[in-house]
Amino acid sequence: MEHIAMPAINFAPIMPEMILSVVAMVLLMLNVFVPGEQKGYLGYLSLAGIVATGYFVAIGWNQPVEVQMGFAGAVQQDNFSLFFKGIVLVSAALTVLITDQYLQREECNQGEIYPLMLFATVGMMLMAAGTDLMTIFLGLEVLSVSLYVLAGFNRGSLRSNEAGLKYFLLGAFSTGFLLYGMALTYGATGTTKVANIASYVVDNGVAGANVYFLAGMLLMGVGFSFKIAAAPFHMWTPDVYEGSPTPMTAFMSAGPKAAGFAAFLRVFVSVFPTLKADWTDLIWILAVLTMTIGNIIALSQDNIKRMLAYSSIAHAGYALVGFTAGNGVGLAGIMFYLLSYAFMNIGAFAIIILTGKKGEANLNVSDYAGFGFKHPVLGLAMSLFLFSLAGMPPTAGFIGKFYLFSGAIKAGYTWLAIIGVLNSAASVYYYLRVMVFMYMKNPVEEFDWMRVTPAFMLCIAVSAAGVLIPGIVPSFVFDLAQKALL
Amino acid sequence: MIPLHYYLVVSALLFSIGTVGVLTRRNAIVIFMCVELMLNAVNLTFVAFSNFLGSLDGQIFVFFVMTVAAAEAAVGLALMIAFFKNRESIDVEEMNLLKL
Amino acid sequence: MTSLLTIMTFTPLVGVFVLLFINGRSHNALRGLALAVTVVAFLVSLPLVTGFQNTADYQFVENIPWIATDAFQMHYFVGIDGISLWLVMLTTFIMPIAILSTWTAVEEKVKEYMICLLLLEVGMLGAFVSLDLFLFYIFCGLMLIPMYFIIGIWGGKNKVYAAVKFFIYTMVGSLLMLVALITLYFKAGGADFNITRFYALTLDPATQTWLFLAFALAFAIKVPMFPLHTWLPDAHTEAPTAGSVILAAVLLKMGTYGFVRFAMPLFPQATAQFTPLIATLAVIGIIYAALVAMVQEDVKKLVAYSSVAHLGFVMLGVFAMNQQGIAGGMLQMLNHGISTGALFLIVGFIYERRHTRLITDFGGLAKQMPVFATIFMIVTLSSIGLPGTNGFVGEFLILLGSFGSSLRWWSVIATSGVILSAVYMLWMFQRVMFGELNNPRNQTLTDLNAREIGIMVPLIVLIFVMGVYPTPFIAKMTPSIDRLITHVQTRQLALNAVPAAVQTPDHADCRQCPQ
Amino acid sequence: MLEYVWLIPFFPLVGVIINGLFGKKIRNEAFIGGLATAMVASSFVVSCGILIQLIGMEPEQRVFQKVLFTWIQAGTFKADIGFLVDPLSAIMIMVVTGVGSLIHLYSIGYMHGEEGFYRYFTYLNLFTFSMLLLVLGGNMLLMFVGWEGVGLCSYLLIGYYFHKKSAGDAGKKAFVMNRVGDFGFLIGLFTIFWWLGTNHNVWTINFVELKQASELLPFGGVVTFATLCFFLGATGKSAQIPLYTWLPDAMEGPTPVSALIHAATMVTAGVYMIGRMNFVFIKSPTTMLVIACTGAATALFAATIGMAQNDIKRVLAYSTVSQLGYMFLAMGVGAFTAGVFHLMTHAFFKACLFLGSGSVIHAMHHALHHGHLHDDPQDMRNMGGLRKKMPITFVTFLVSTIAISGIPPFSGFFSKDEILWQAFSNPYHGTANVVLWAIGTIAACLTAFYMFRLVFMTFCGECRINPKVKDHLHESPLVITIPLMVLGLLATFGGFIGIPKLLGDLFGGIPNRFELWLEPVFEKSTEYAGQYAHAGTHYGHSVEGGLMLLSVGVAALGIGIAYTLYIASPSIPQRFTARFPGLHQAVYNKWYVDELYDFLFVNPCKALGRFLWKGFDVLVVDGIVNGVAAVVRGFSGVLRYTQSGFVHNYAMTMALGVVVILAFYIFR
Repeated sequence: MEHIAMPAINFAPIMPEMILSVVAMVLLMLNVFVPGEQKGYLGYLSLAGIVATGYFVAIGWNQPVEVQMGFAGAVQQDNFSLFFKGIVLVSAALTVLITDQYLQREECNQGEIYPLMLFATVGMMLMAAGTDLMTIFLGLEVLSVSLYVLAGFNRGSLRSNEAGLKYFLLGAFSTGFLLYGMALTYGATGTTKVANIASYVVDNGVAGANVYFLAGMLLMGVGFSFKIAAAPFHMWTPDVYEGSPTPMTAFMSAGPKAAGFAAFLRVFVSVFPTLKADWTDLIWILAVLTMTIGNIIALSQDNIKRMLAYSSIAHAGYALVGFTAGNGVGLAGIMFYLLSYAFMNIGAFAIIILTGKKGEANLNVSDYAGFGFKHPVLGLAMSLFLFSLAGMPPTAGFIGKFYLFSGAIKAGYTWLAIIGVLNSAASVYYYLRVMVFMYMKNPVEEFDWMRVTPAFMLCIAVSAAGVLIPGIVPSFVFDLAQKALL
Repeated sequence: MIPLHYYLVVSALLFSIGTVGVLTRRNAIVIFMCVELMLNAVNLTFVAFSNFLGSLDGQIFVFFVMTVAAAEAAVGLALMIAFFKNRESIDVEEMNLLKL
Repeated sequence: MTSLLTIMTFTPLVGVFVLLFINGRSHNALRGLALAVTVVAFLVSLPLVTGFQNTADYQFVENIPWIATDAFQMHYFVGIDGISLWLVMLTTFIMPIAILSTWTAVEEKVKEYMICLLLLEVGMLGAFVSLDLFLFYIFCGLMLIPMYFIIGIWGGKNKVYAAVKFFIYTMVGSLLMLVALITLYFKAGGADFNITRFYALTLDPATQTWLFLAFALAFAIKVPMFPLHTWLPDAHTEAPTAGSVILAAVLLKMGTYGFVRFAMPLFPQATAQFTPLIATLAVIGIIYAALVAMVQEDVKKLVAYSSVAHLGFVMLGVFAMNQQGIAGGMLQMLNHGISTGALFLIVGFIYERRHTRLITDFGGLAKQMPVFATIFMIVTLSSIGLPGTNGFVGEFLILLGSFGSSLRWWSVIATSGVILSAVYMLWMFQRVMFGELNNPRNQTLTDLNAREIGIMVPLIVLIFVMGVYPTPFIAKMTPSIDRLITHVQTRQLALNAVPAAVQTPDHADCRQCPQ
Repeated sequence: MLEYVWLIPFFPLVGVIINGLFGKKIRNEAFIGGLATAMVASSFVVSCGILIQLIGMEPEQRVFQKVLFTWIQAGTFKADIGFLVDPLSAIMIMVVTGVGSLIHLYSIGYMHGEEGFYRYFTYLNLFTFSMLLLVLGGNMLLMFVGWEGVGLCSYLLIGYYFHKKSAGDAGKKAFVMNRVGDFGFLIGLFTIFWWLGTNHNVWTINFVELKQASELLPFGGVVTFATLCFFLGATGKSAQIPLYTWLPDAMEGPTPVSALIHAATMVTAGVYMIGRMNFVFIKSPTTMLVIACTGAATALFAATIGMAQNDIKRVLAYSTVSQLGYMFLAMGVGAFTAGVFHLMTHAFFKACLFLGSGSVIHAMHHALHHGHLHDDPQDMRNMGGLRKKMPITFVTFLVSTIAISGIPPFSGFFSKDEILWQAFSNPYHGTANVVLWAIGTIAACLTAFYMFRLVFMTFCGECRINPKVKDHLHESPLVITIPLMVLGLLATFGGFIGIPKLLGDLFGGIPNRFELWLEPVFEKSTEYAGQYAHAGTHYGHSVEGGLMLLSVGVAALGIGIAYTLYIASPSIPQRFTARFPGLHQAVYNKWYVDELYDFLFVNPCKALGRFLWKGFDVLVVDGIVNGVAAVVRGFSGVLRYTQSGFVHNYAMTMALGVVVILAFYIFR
């Protein structure tokens, strides 16, 4: 029997994922030995792990292709994936900072949450780096399975149970579509590697007329749309976001959305560029529906978590506007926007956690009456995040939207940009509503139960910086995004 | 040899049955079973294509899908148990705390 | 000094940072500091006037790359010309007055209030000095936020409604303008947002029409022009005094200034095309607002509607597109800033004393408050454009200019607005100040104190100075206005000469462009 | 001296500043009043100097301009702060400062003890300043400044007793009506400016330059439009139909104010303006006819109302309106000199009449106040027999009444007769001349009637004041009577500077100095008139003399009727009113014109305003805005129910989405 030649494996592309997985497993072990009230230390450890991972992400920037490629082209740590990995790590890191206190308050102090988050992060990074449908699928599933658990993490809470179960059922359902799409694509092209599919498409002139191929593309689109919560595949979002433990909501709204976009873009932009005319129709319909439905339903929400869930749907819609444009500005805009969105949304959720009471109470918009003056700094931060979500200058939210809509206009989708800005204008109403209560109503609560720990302050400060600095000097972030284009 | 289309039609039918099952059944476990049916329909497609194309990729994919399905089942059942403990039912119609 | 504009614009921002570190309870320190900061900003701005050359060039220019990516080049490009010079001065001048006016009116959350005011000043100054369209947009947006809080937090009974209405109204317009702005950018080849480069552009008429409409909508909301004015009475009525003053004196000018600086020179053809429409709306605004003002029961609302009428005059003058009209319009912007600002201060004075603004609650105040009566009278007269006061010069030039332009009949109708303005202002004055002093609560009113008189004196002086000797004001803006007119008219002629076919390609082609 | 023409308006301005800023602190009435009077008197002195200097110059050189600085310059438009001295403005400044000084002096006595004494004198000085700007202004815009300025002062002074609602209303009414006129003035200015500019590249509003450029103006057409606009301005300021209703109400102001503003100076501004721009007006025969007709109609109409009023000042007010009508009649028939002449003589006798009535009211008020009575001190029915109590007032009042009635040789005779004669004989209006003349003559009869009615009711017969306070009626102090006497003298002899040629020849060739003096001002008019006026009939001296006698005759007739009705058989008026109650009511209520205006303009405006506010602004515009918001919110409220919470629905939506997308792609 011949030697099975061990292929030369380039581990560099999955270095970040490996490190994070190892940290996650170590944490899983440690968790057994750490007593309940000190699970917070696991958080710091995972933060260390994330930082270490971040280091490897950073050094991967601008490496030559042979260093980026690994596993026979199944993963590629190109700038594109690195940017998304950055977004994912940022959301993970920020979320870790605000988790512990929440868990203690809700008395579901299980250490497993950290490894699970890290695994989810690994999955997301894999999605971003995957250049094979298989890798993407695996990454997506690692993410999803972890998220199902995270959504239902508060076992004692029926709402959390319900969120987890709903997410699970619908997620699995959507996985079916995604997989079917992958299978059909595989059938049409004979390969699962993104690059090979692309070249096959070009070489054989496969076009929208090929039923397998077309159906495969569309079904994959559906699968990814579910992940990024695009209408009409968004319906899980409000329920799951509302029911999940708040830090996990923050996490879910930022990270997985970014990862979903990474995979979505990877597959559609690099595989089907010649079919752009075909898939653009799909994307703009999704964009319009997503923006509009998200914003309009958000208008009548009283629960701030649920409101932000709808707002997150709307934001996916804005990003899809950039996707529709499909040009450099639009796509870089998506990346810029998702990064900014991670900062502003997690920042907002951090404050929501602070002001919440045990049992997920005190989450109504009206509960914020007078908050802005009771806690000026937090109020200011919250206003900043909300203004950024609303897209007011000089925040990153504005610049991001500016890029997205610019992309659309550049590509000739001026009307789409107009729908986008009208949506933004409508969205202003519900963001302002929070501020109306924060500043313009007399306080009902004293907010004396709030405990602002340094970790929280760090999270909020970093988020605020992440919102404000790119808002004023966006060049460097946007430059990175442009260099990260596929 | 049985033409490819036969397999594909069967798998499409299976997929559709799974989908309809998801849409109509009330018991969460049964719904999940239907999802499994959808996944297996996809598996069938993969294998059929793999065979037809003479490429192993599809079969490898199937392994992954099966593994993932198993993991999903584990997590899913755990979630159902947790829900059942609190609600004493796994009827999806009773999952309606979160709405509007 | 080359960085004068930057220093001026960001002085209040420095003030904000200092304010952050002051104890929120030491109100007088907060007020004093805010006042000092605005006075410093005013002093810093004074060399702008003395150093201003009477040419059409942009002066005190600073141009620093700001956002420099492959796709977008935004510059921190600031400078002033005759058109913006006086508006900048108006802003720096009115701010200390606004802050002084709130000395006793705002007793709660003083720190936040002052911070809002100072931030507002940054936004306003920045918007006036921006020569980069993107920068202008940013500053415009920046302005909205503090104003929103000022109305919403320190406002009256219906403050939330007013604040949100103000914000969303303005947002809708400015967001559509953003789309137009980006479109313009790509039409111009996408190099940067430098306004002078956009001026040089030749756009096909269809594009101009759409872009003009978007710009015009944004600015018309800010002006506000009929029928987009309904946010104004609410915002004015609910805002605290300083808010109303600034809103009237400066924020509304953002709209008219936007027309002069952006909408008209950028889209000359469309300007010509829409002149009748805009003029019609302006004239309707003049008459309509006057009629509505006449029957108001709330003094502040009345003044707010008078603002609509005044700005209708401004729009009419600006669209007359001749020296007299535009100079009058520009002058009227300043006049309106001073007179209406002063009127809001006056309303603030009596509101602070009586906590009501209903006309029927007053009557006969002249007996109790003679100094106040005199000042009120002067300001009222300025507002109705009595010769010798500033209001006359502006209104006269506007009407003269529009009469000599294609807007002759509009001008005639607008002139009749002069009658109506006298009716509603004097009637209001009569009901508030004249008559029997029969309300017992009015019988204990005190006359203005030294601070209040001190606030009003500079305004009164300006009312007369600008009424009697407006020459320096007009002289400084004349070259810029000339350039504007020449620019617009040569472009209109050039475009009429070129057949529409040889224009930039329609953007439908871009869809196929590779990214 | 001419160089110092700016001093003329400057002095009153100093008064304004000092009294306005420090008057409240000063409190000393003698100082405040003295200062204000001294300032106007100084202006008078300067004016005299200028007049003397002008007289010393050749007639054609009597035009002098003094530019202080450029006021407004925008593009082709330029307006200076600059003064124009010519024979016309010289007369006007003499009248304004002369009569003004006397009235200032009078006011010191009349306003004694009033609250806001300083305010009164500030306003009065401000008025003088504005009026001087008006008459001295070297261009249309500066004239307009004065024009509006006097309107403002009128507003302020009418509303001087601001605690009275009627005073406030009257002030506002005056201002608004004036504004209607100003609207016309501005449009006229615009028209002339742009027409000359665009058609002949002559960009000016300066009177001297306009006079040169008037060659370029066409007859009729645009000039008719412009002059009609200007005339609208004049009707507002000079209380002509249709904008006269403010003047009677303006009597709410203190009486010296009525004398100065609403009799002697401000209300004649319209006449002055037409005189100033005669070279434009003359180019439009249509406008001239309109002016003449308006003037004549006003003269008659106001006189009818004046017959039935009981308030002493109201009678005088309607008389003023009526006399202004004469002046416009004169302007309209191209007798500019006669119009200005009547302006001057009217200033004398009407100021005297008003001051005299003021003296009466002062005395009445004093007496009634003493008895704590609340009778109206201005109502003539409470007066009577004051002749003995107030001899000086009576005499001056009487001579002025004779003057206004047009009895020779008092001043009014010369000016009024000249107007009537010109109305009859002018070459412009053809057959309309007779009508104009006839109306003027009838009005002259009525004038004599109601003026003597006034004198009889006030000064003659039984004293009808409450006997309790009868003994408290006194003659006014010297500070009041001196101005009366001076004005009485002027009213008596003022006419001699303008003796008509017919009479002058009779008395040994006395020239009509007034006409000669003003000749250079109206030279262009004469020139233009020659270009279109038809030769007309040349009437002989006999006709002129006959008409003169006739006018004296009708005046005498009016006096006679008044004597019959109010002295000889006082019961007739009662019987008359009993017989024709409707007519009397209509006349007494001023033909219901105020009510008509309320009905036509004021109320519809208010109703429209209210409708636009509540109906349009709030319902429609805001309704749309809020409606959009409400619809979106409502939509939101409905749409959120799609989020039913049931997994089945969610899955179904997804599945449907998939199907729709696939179908879309398959069937597209």
